[in-house]
Amino acid sequence: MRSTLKFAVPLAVAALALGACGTTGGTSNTPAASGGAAACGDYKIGMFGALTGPNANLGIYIQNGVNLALDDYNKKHPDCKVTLENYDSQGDPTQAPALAKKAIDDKKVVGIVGPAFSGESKAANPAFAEAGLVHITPSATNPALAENGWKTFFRVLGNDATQGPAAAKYIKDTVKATKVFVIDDASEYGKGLADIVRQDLGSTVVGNDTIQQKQTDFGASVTKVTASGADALFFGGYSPEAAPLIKQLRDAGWKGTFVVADGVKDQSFIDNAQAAAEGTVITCPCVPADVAPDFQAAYKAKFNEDPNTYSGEGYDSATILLDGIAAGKDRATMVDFVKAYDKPGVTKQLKFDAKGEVTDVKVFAYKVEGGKIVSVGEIK
Amino acid sequence: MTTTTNVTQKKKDRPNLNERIADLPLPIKVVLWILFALFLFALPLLNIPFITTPDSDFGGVLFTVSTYVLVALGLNIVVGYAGLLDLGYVGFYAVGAYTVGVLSSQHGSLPWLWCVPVAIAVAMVSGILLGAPTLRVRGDYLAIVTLGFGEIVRLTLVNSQWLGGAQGISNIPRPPGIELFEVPSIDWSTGVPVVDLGTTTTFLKFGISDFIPYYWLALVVIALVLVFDILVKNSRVGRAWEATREDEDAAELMGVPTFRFKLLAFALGAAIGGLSGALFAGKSGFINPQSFELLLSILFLAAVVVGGQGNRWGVILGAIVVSYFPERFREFADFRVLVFGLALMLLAIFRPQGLLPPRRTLRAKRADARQHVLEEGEAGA
Amino acid sequence: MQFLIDNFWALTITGLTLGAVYALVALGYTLVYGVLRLINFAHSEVFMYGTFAALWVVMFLGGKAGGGTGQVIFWIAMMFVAAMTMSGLIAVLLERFAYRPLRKRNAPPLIALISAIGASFVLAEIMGLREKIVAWVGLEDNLRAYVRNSRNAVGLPDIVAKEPVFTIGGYAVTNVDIFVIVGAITIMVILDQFVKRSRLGRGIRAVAQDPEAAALMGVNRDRVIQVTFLVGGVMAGAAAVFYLLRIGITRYDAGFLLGVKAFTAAVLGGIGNLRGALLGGFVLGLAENYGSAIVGTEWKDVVAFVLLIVILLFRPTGLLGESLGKARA
Amino acid sequence: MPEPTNPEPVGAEPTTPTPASRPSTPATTPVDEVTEINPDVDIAPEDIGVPVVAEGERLLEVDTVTLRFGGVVALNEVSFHINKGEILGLIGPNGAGKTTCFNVMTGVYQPTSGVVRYLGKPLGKRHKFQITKLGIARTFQNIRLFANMTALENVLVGVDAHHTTGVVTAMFRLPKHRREEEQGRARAMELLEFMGLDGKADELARNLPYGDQRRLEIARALATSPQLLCLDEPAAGFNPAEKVKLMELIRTIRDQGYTVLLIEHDMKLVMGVTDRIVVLEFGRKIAEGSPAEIRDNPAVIAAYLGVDEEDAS
Repeated sequence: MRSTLKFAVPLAVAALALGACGTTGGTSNTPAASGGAAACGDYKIGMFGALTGPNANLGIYIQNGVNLALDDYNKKHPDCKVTLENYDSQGDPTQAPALAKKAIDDKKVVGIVGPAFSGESKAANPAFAEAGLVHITPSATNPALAENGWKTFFRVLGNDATQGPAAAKYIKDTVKATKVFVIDDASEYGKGLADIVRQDLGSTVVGNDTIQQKQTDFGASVTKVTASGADALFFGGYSPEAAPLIKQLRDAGWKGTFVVADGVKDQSFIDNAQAAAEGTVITCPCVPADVAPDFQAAYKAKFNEDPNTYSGEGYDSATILLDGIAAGKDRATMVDFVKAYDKPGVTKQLKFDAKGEVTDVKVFAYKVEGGKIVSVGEIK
Repeated sequence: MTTTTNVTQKKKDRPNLNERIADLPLPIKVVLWILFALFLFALPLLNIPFITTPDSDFGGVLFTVSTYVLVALGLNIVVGYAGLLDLGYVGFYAVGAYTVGVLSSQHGSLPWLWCVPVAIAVAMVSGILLGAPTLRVRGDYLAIVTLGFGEIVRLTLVNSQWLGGAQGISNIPRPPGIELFEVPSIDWSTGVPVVDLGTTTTFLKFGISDFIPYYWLALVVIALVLVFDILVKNSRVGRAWEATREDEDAAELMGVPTFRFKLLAFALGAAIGGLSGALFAGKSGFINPQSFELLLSILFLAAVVVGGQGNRWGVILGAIVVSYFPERFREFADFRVLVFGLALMLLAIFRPQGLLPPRRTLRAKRADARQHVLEEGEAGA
Repeated sequence: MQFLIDNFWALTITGLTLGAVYALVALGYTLVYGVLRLINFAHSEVFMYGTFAALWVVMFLGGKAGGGTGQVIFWIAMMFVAAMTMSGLIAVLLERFAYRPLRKRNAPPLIALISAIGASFVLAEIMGLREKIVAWVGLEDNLRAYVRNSRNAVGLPDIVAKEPVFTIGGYAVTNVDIFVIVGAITIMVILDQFVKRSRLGRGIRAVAQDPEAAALMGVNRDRVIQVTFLVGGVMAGAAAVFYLLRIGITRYDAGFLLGVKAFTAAVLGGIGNLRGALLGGFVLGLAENYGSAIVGTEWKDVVAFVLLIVILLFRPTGLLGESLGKARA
Repeated sequence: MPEPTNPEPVGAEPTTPTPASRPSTPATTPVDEVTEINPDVDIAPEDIGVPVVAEGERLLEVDTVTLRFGGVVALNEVSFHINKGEILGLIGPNGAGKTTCFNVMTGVYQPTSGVVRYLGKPLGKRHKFQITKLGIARTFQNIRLFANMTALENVLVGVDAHHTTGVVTAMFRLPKHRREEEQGRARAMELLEFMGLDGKADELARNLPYGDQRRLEIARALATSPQLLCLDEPAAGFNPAEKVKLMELIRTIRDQGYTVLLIEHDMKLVMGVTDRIVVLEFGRKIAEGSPAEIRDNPAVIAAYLGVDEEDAS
């Protein structure tokens, strides 16, 4: 006991010393706002998603988009800059609630871009909804998220329920496959999507398999696909598994069409699968980059690479919130602002329905050709 | 029993802290304990600079820390007392959480409080089911068997739609609360502590985003488990565990039914793991298999070993280190895990007995040192 | 079940190639366990560094699809050299910094596991952060191709064209399949002979059997331990090359899962037993494939672990028992 | 057998699992002050509900027991018996099968053929702890104390053999727990006092001097209130003065009502303390009789010829 007391005294002194320096170490490293304008609320927007750890890729692509939007805004509003507050959940639903609470307690945060994944969304969104803090997800595609009655929930991309039927349609009408094999990765995203495709394709599905995330050897799945005689394979999952899967399939001499969704729309898929990636069909509820060349150029100038999966969605989500700040909205009034929003973004027309889903959802088909992902038009 | 070795006599002139506390009169000790408990309860409201996590909600972090503490106490029975290396402890944690999830949301609508005893029971039974056939394999084999168990549990959760699959289980009810009064927090932003009436916590409202009441609940549960731990450890049961850990064959030949006691340790450990899982489910309202990865088992084990296996205060400290530091030092961002790994290595090298070694090793060391001195003395003479 | 019968050979051959990788990595666990009685938890990272070394050397040499036979052989040879060197080096460093200080302090056995876990985090994270680390040192311009997207998977250039060599039961066995299986077994036989016949091998066996007696007989224990780690690392390096040729990609966290599997294989065969590791690896590889065929791919790992538990129940020291110290190792 | 059988060769003790629990070896521990026992302390076996035979009747009987490990015959049709209240010596050169015989009698090994009868009934297939509860206790050739527990705790584990306190009883501190704990401590302290170790009750076992460790092992075995106390080379590593003390101790233990089986290398000690002696060689019994008979038995002399008993171990 005495140790605790002894310990407490110098701690208090240290705290006072810290306090004298002007910061408590308890607040974030926000640069002091310079503007003295009355309208300037010294606002922040939050970026909620995996920024470190094994799932960080996606989060960083989104964050890049958000940063680009912030740069645009701050260039236009040099007296009243908005800063970004990162809530790095590592994609882990266990960490998400405490981070959400942190964001809620920081009254300067007027809106959140994210949460990036569906799992962490389920853990964090109830708290946001309770606090009335707007959250626009650029990447969580689970359809059920919109069904929870969260008034603060918005999604700037089509959910799996819009993409799945489009993928099925493409396989049926364009690929004209008669025997389709469907594999999912047991993830919320992959399985959800694959189940919709299975349902829509009905009897043309000749076989099913489920792999696990982080699996690298697909010997048994490859045997199942080749033995089924399928001429097309739909894979619901992400690029780390898609690359070795198609590689091992091609090594085993399978010649059919490989169809995947937006989780695989990623340059690393092509880099890793190389020749095996050629001809892969990728569906994505995202507008081809050539539709928004300015965004692409700006992104490339800042980050020295092409915009990646969900960078554009990140940019759009942040832009909506920044427009709200420019319009003088605060946390309480932001919800209605977003609800009424209707402007073109870099990925699509940004307008939401009553559930918070974006209304203008187009699913595009892409193809891997010559080591590049090229658009082959909208799936109608 | 009082110790009357020359060690204590030699140290009489400068007694260490533990001994000084032990020498205090009982009423003062009780008062000190109460003050300490109050401090723990008030911790998330005090917002003490430097201790409070800057980048995540302190109440939420404290809750996470307290689940780790609970888990570490449970695992300590298995690893520290009975000497069984368990690398799949997260399995029981998951069983507890999912039992609550299934009964209260997925396939039923029981209130949380009813689910908790069931969760404990189911976890305990799963511990017995795993332990009964496998506790006969020894040492490191047990490690891989339990690791396998943890993975089997996780993969079953991922691949079984009945258990919600990868989507997990949402809308798990919260613990019942009574809203009595508001507790203000302390604000340090001006440098001096000021009572902040704007930021308050409702006493025992188990809400969606205020985690402080959950932390209080967890503290109470920890206190209960601690009392249980102390009572059981200081009995025939605790001695039987220790004897089994020290020398299984000799223990058996001294009349200890070692298998039965190992199984008991396993079951009790599992039950406590299940209890913390149930707490976690009640607090987060949503669970999915992602929260029960293999890595967590390893962190749990690290908590026990880093703290000092076999010493309950040590493993509590270990659990705090393992769960609090990564949250406190979020500013390391991407380098967090790297730094954590380095810290584990350094701790292993410089505190091989753990942060708070169990009494037995401490005393053994002291006695060894004394013997060393004696030998040197003889050699010199 | 019918599926398994129909595709028996396809499942068997692919299972064996996977098993070969498990077996080689399992050797590292088994050797270290035999000598030190500890689970070298960080061995998975030793393997992972091997995969990167092999990959980088191919990138450095400009390996790509369509090389001539001589070129391909040269690339693969260099992959082995690079991976074995890297893995061996990492293993030795691991011993030096994570284990030896503990041994000197007579730490309890479990604490070594913690140190190993720490080392495993450190090694994996260094690889996962290589982009930032290289930028720190200021070499990002020179090394960009090697460190880009360091949290992402990286693919091996298609240096080997997989050609069917012969067909068995409807499955076209490829050159890579044959290379992996035959290569792994050859390396195992060489190791077996090394441990059995060489002076160092005898030292390893002596320490495994009775460290104190070995010390009295003049065996330098530290050196033997170092050699054991080195040999285990080199084996993991070889496994890394086979893995890359078969799977084609690697990632900073690729070691973890494979390490768990390889350790399972080692225990399955009887940890501390070299031939047990070989047998355990192959059994595990086959079991995973057959299991996937019968109960579904999603239960593949469950099948592997259930098999392990069942085998340990009936043979508590694994299929072949613990015997690094005994003559038949 | 449910437990994995020990694959080690005949007579070898199972090795201790971890180095931490290995007690210090006699070579490195200096022999401290010789602890005196207190023969007056009453340590008579407690009534543990086991039927007791009358003084001089057969307590345990080894009936044509054979034990094979693979192809090796460790015991070959060995028969002898122990009477209540006597001190029986079991001797033989190294590798004669003494410890193996011992292990058969304490249930560590099951005989391949033949039977061990205890109180007239076959011992049969039982768990080791059950045999202890029946009243057979043993010490170990190479000390196997619970190294990181105190001397008192070591003895308490032995006393606990006949206790039934479980988790629930302990958790609620039910009267049974309190009663068992009080009685147990009293008995344990009695035993420690008898051994002259009462001043070291709170020392860790591993820190005790070698002689005290030996004595503590005996105390721990006595704590299980055995009908039959089996001592496996209790004099190993002792100097002559200590051996004399040990003889005294064994006699006192017998006088307090215990039956003692003694395995020993040291002929002088065995001859001096035992009532009867059984001699084994290569797994066979070659002689049985009073010390005087054994001393003159030509087969025994042949077996021991050239073997220096003092250095044998």
